[in-house]
Amino acid sequence: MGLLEKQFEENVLTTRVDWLLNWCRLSSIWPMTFGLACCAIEMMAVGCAHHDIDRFGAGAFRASPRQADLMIVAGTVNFKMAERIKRLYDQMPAPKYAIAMGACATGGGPYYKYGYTVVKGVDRVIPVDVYIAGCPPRPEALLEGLMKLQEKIQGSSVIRKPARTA
Amino acid sequence: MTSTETQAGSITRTEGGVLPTGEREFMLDVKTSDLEINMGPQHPATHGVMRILCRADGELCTGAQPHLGYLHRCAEKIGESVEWLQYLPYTDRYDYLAAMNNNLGYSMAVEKLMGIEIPRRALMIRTICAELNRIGSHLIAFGTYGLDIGAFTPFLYMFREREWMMALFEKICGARLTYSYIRIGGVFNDAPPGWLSEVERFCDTFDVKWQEYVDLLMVNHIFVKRTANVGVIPKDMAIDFGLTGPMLRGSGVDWDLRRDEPYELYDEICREGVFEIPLGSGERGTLGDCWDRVYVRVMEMREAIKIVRWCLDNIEPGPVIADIPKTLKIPPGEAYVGIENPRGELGHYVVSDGGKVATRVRVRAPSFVNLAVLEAIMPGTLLADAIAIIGSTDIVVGETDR
Amino acid sequence: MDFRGIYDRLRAIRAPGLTGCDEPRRPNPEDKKDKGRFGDPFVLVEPAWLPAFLEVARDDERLRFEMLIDISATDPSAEDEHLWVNVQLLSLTYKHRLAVKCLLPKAAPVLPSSVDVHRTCQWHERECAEMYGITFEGHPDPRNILLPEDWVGYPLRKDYVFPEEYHGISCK
Amino acid sequence: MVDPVLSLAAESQTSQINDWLWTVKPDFVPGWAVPLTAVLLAVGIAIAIVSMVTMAGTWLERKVSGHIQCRYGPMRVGWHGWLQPIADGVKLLLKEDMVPTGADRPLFLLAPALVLASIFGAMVAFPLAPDFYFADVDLGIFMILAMTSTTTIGVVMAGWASNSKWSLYGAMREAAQVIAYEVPLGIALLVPVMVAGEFNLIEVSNGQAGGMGVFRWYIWPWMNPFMLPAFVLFFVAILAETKRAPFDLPEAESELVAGFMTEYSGIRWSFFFMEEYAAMFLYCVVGSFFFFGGFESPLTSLARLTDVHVLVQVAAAVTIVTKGFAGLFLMMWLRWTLPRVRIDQVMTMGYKYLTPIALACVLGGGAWEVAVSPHLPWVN
Repeated sequence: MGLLEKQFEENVLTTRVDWLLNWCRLSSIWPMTFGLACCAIEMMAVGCAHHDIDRFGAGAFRASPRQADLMIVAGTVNFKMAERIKRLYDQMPAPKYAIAMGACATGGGPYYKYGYTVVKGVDRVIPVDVYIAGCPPRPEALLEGLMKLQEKIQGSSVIRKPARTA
Repeated sequence: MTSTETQAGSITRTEGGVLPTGEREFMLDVKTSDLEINMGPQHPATHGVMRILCRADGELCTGAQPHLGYLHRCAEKIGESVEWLQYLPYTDRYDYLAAMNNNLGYSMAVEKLMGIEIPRRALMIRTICAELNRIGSHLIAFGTYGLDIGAFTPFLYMFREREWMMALFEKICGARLTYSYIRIGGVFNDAPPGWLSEVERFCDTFDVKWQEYVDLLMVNHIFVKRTANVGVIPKDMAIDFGLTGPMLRGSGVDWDLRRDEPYELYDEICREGVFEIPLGSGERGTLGDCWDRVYVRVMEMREAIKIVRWCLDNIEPGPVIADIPKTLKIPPGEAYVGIENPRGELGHYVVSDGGKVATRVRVRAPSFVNLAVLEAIMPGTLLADAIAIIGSTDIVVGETDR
Repeated sequence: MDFRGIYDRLRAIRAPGLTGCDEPRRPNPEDKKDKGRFGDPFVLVEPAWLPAFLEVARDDERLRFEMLIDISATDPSAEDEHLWVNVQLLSLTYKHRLAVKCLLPKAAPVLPSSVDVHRTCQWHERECAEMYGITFEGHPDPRNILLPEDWVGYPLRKDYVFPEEYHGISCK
Repeated sequence: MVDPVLSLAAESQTSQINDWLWTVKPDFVPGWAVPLTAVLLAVGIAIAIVSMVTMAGTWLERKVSGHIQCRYGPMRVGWHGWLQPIADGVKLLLKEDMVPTGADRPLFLLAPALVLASIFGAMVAFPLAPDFYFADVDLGIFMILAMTSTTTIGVVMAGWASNSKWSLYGAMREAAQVIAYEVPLGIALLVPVMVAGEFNLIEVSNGQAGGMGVFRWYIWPWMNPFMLPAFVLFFVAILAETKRAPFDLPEAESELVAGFMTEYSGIRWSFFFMEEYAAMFLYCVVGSFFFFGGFESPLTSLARLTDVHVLVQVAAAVTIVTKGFAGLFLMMWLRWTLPRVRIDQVMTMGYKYLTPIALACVLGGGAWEVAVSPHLPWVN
């Protein structure tokens, strides 16, 4: 997309094309098989029959970061892991998204005060698109987070020039 | 026998068998270096964020070194920093698949120091919850093991039943995964109306489903071929490595804390002969192989159902928590309590100096101890077997790293 | 066998390094300050003799402590001059347990490794070493196990100061 | 015997298109543009078939796996998520094109193209209907087997060029596995070839037409009792050839992350996917040609009664595509049911069991053809 990306003025055609491309992106957000801690179990639950994240096209969990679009940071991040998370995030091809699932990934959670090895929020390492509260969040909350991410993707510009903010 | 010096220079590998004369000279010329492959921290087979450094000669794994600490969450430091009761939610989070059992272990350790009497109904509900959670934990262990072996679907089936169990726990305590329900002195609140009968319905359904799982995966020919005779842990090795739980029983050692050091109601339950302790027998391969370990877990699920049924039959109304103050001051002393977690002996060693905060909370995590055996049994297996072995240890990284 | 029996047996076979024992007791009603001592009894062992003690306890036919459940350490308080090393032993044969405690001076916390007696010690000792700064002499693989290799300080000591930042990630 | 490549030029669909193009060519268009257009059109059709099969395949895979696992699979994009493959495809197209540092760049870029090219090559020999084909290759089955096995080169290339140990493992496993199973696959196919007396897929299909209807399919024991074991061998072998569970070792997710495609992202990665589904479909089609009547089905017979040429062609096409997808469904069913076998078990099975059994089948089938078949009234 390199040549076409963010090259065009906003008009009827480009907005429709953008809408279509964004629709494709948001309908097929493939998460990475990557669980850290307790939240990972709820993430697994989301992938399973009862909640079935595959309904939204996001059920193709890929083990390799190269094929994933979404990194769900499900659990506590500590210093030893933070560097790996950064690396995994860098290995994902753009456009890529990250969800901080649960209190630990959002801001250290219950380990904030005495957790000497715990990173106080994964956003100190990688950019995060959606934060989900809960310890651990319910599967429904993760689905809600996915919806939020879809909303965010729908608003992004692909071939249009990004909207100027005053 | 020929031996080749690898390029790394550190490892001398000895080829088995006698090679023909010509080939021996040929092999002496060949310089091969073993491949160091890094499994994890993000790898589908490591069940979380563990890293295993494998040295591999082609498909053959010649050495393995687990690296932990990717989920070290300072649980023990927190234990000696927060108040006694405040630590309870942290116990949920080391073995997050069996949070009820963790609550139970910690509560029992503190109660041992306090020397208080727990109401009988509380003990009953505790046992029901702990055993249900054991089923849930084993379901995931079995399901993810299928995943390691390459069978995806049984995993989802097992999550289906687990989801019902989650709903049961949610009804009784409001949380799906991290319960903090079993408190020091009893349980947080009484079971809501109709809960016990729903547990009974769950037991009835589960018996049927259990048979399905056994048919679908446990006796599947490919599954048996993949797991039997793989990763054999002999009895003495199991004891030497301090293995507990299904890992130990899979090796044929008849040891279960619920029977041999009965705590809470298990004394009574064992006296009535409600449940049996399944042991590995080498039925499909060698004693102590992966299949035996998985078999023990699968059978334990059914035994747990029996215990739950017994509790449902014998439960009577009454108080569910002993009279304890809001801010606990635990008398000075030290106590160790080990309970039979789904993964083995979960020990809590607590030291109190008489204050509101513990001096020491040591968690003897079964996964941590069980994992150490990998270094000993993985060399000499195929890479695919290595994954089968990791899966059969059934570790929870939250617990190995705490 | 109960604790008394085990202790008597240990003395009878002259278990190496055995220096005494400690049992729970009720508080003295006359002494207001005495809160008593609750929980489990334990035996005290000279740190330098710990491996030998474990070996004897493992091999004695009346004790048979063949499984080592846990080795951990305790820092009783920041002022205390000693660290404790706590060992939990279990006999599968006789279904009894024993808690062992060694007192180590904080100034030089060194004791021999017990890996040759119980292989399970390997990881427990590594954890103890990184958390308390105890040196286990003769340990085959003395690396950090849970903490990163370049971690500074011994987190479970009472006087541990939390780090400000690690590899550029702020801890505040 | 006609050289497959020559036949492609001489009597293929492109030549049909070619002739038709000459008739509609305006005067100002130069003469050399006509064959070029014809070739481009044919390539377009081939790409369309491959991508349609892949799209239908991925959608089916997710739906089938979903329903096997008590869930629905994609539901939100279109009716039961039928637009999902399009969304996936466009998304993959929009992804960043990544070449890892340390990778062998030219090989890394070439490998997916080679994989895809080989499957297009194999597609050439696939007749969609008795009178609609790219090339009526006399040695059709040879062409397909030869072209599909060249994907291995691409896979090995990908594994090597990725500079990742997982990829290398995947590639080595793929090479070992494909070589081991090419043998029983080829030998097992000899049995129906002997029964049919033909290598040409259309002729094989024609051989199964006749008064007996579906009971004249070669799979039935009264045609040749060695056909059923041959089919089982064939099916197991194609599972291994297409890297499907229980033989998905080259991309074994729980072992090798994603095997030889670990380092591939975006559209390049989807090329491997297209190859996989197209190859699966193609092998299933080959299976239905040789064992399950090819174009023959009650539907085709019905269409033949009407004596409308186009209708017969359409019915035949529908039949063969349905049979192909039925095979695909079977492969999916197995994938979502069975655990994965180990590499040594794969090798043992291929070399020690399948190959000798396949040889025995050929011997038995051949003997039957020589000794028994001529005396069976329904065969002739």
